[in-house]
Amino acid sequence: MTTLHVINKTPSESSALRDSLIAMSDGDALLLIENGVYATLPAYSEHFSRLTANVQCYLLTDDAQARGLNDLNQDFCGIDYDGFVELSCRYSKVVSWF
Amino acid sequence: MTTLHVINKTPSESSALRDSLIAMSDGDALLLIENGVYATLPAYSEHFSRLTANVQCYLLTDDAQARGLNDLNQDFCGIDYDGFVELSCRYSKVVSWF
Amino acid sequence: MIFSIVVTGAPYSSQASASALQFSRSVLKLGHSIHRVFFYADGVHSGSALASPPQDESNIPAEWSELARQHQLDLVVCIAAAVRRGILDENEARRYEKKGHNLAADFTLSGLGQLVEAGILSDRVVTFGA
Amino acid sequence: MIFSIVVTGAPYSSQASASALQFSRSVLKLGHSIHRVFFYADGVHSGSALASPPQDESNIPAEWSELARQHQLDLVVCIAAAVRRGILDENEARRYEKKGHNLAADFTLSGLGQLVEAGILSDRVVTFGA
Amino acid sequence: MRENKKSFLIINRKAPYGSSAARDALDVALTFSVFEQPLSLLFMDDAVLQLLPNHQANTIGQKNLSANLAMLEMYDIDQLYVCRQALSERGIRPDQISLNITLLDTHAIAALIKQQDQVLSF
Amino acid sequence: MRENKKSFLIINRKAPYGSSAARDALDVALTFSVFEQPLSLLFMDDAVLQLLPNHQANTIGQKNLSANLAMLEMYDIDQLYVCRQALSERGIRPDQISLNITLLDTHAIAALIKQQDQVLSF
Repeated sequence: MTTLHVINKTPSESSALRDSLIAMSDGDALLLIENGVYATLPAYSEHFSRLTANVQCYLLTDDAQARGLNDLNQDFCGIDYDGFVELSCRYSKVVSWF
Repeated sequence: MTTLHVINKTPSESSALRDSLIAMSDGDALLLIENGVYATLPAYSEHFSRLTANVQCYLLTDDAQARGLNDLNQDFCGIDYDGFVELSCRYSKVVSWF
Repeated sequence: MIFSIVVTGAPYSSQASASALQFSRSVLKLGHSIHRVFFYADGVHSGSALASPPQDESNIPAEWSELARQHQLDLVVCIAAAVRRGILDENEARRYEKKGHNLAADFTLSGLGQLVEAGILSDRVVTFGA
Repeated sequence: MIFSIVVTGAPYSSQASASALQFSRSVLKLGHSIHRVFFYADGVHSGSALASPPQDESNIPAEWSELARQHQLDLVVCIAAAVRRGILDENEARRYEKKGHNLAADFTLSGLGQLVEAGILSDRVVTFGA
Repeated sequence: MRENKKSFLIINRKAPYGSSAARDALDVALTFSVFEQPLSLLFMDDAVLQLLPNHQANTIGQKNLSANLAMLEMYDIDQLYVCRQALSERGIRPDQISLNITLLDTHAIAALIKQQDQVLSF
Repeated sequence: MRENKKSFLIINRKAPYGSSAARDALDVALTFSVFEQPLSLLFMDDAVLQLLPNHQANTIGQKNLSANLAMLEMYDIDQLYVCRQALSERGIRPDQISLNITLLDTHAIAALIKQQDQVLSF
């Protein structure tokens, strides 16, 4: 069964991102929300180097825009809350990391 | 002026310890309280390797005992709340990291 | 699909409750249903009737109440987490001999069984944590 | 020496308020004085009159009240942080047209100026954060 | 509700006492036993610190978490998984843990999560 | 209270919006101006993320922090220090920051803290 992993903390304020990457399987997806969107800063790209091409990466644009992250990282697909809900349906479950 | 640095988070739940070590001067002291006492586990000793002998390291024994940390790390001097107050007086100010 | 939502962060202190509210609106807009919203840990403050944010800021407890009325949502606040944090309904105020109560309209105090049951009966459980 | 204490974590959610209470007791026992205890951010929940923890757990708001009465402590809850989080005294309840109020006895709502003034007039300010 | 049997996993990631997360997670786990649902617990990151023995939480006015952890077995919640990397990063030896646990490396953690119907995080 | 002049430092360490810490710290800073006390602000760790331009916090139902940050200058709070390491770890260039800031390396941060009478942390 596939999983949508939702991360809402920066790499500095919690080990949520690190732990989620340990827990990811091929075919899963990763969604950054709230302070989690800061992980799309290019300086943090090494965190995602372990991920295979079979893990899709998303970020919530509402949270990115709120924080002035307008030059979106090309490795992440921006979605809105409707997209968040659609992803929650497409994957068999949602796991939150905070 | 000297500073008592008080840290109440584990190395994993916050960058409080790391940031406090950046901010420390010779003659300062460091006190671990609440979840901060877990940093006395020997596995975390490398965090303190930068510290000079001129920085005294303390831990609050109430919090260590609560968490089953009875084999106290010899690099840390155990104190109770009265000792915490005395340290707060001895150093010119207290800076909390959380 | 049937969703349940779990909120464990307090409004104004964390973004969890505001995010959960936005997510819930989208769930309903897209034609899915919400079996229950369960407020746990600091999330219980989402059910405070006394929260009084400045007028130019969103009133998150009031927005939950409004969404609940529009869509007959079941907003359950964990009773054990709530009473220790000072969120009481009329019954609990009586039990603990307190003069007032502050659980907002459209919220109910109940036990953790409501969270487990929501997990069993929902296709998706989405947690907004602090 | 003159101390002031700052608490920014909520009881039961973080250890901040409980630690601050223990520290304050030692300050007073050792013959120092406490100019003020200032509750900010989630620390404002320390002043909830409705907090009803189980009988075998400590009632942190009640312990603050008791310590305040014994030592004439000035327990100040930040008014802006409090009202948005649903901690109101009688005045604020009237201002926001709320039916109840829940600020515990021996606590006062006031502004951030009380924190700055405490910093100026105290020899030591010790923050217990969440 | 027998037709609704689902596999549940509770992920624990926080140290005890400093926040309410550890106790909140255990309270949920104990509630599950009433519903007779398949339940596993996973201890990752700082949550492995919950498993250290000899807590004396009365020194800080709290109740021992160990008592609640010991209740898991009584309630037949025996699928207890522990992240091996989290233990070793903190220098905790498996023989210091009195509960009957299964150590998992990172690949096994991903596999455990993959096979669950629902996951709750704390 | 002129005889009571003390130097104060507010240490900011948290990202904006996800928690109230950034706003709480700024509200305290603006309050200081009324008391005419010497005040410095230090941005470390995730707090440097507060300094990115073009916030649109209305998308998440909050008020822009940038407006409050801009008020610091109006209130003559001009001792704004930023941890150089925190910026570079996040790939933020100093020229992206519109406020008039002073970059500090780690030794200078220790020296700044050393010279303060009181420090408040957020």
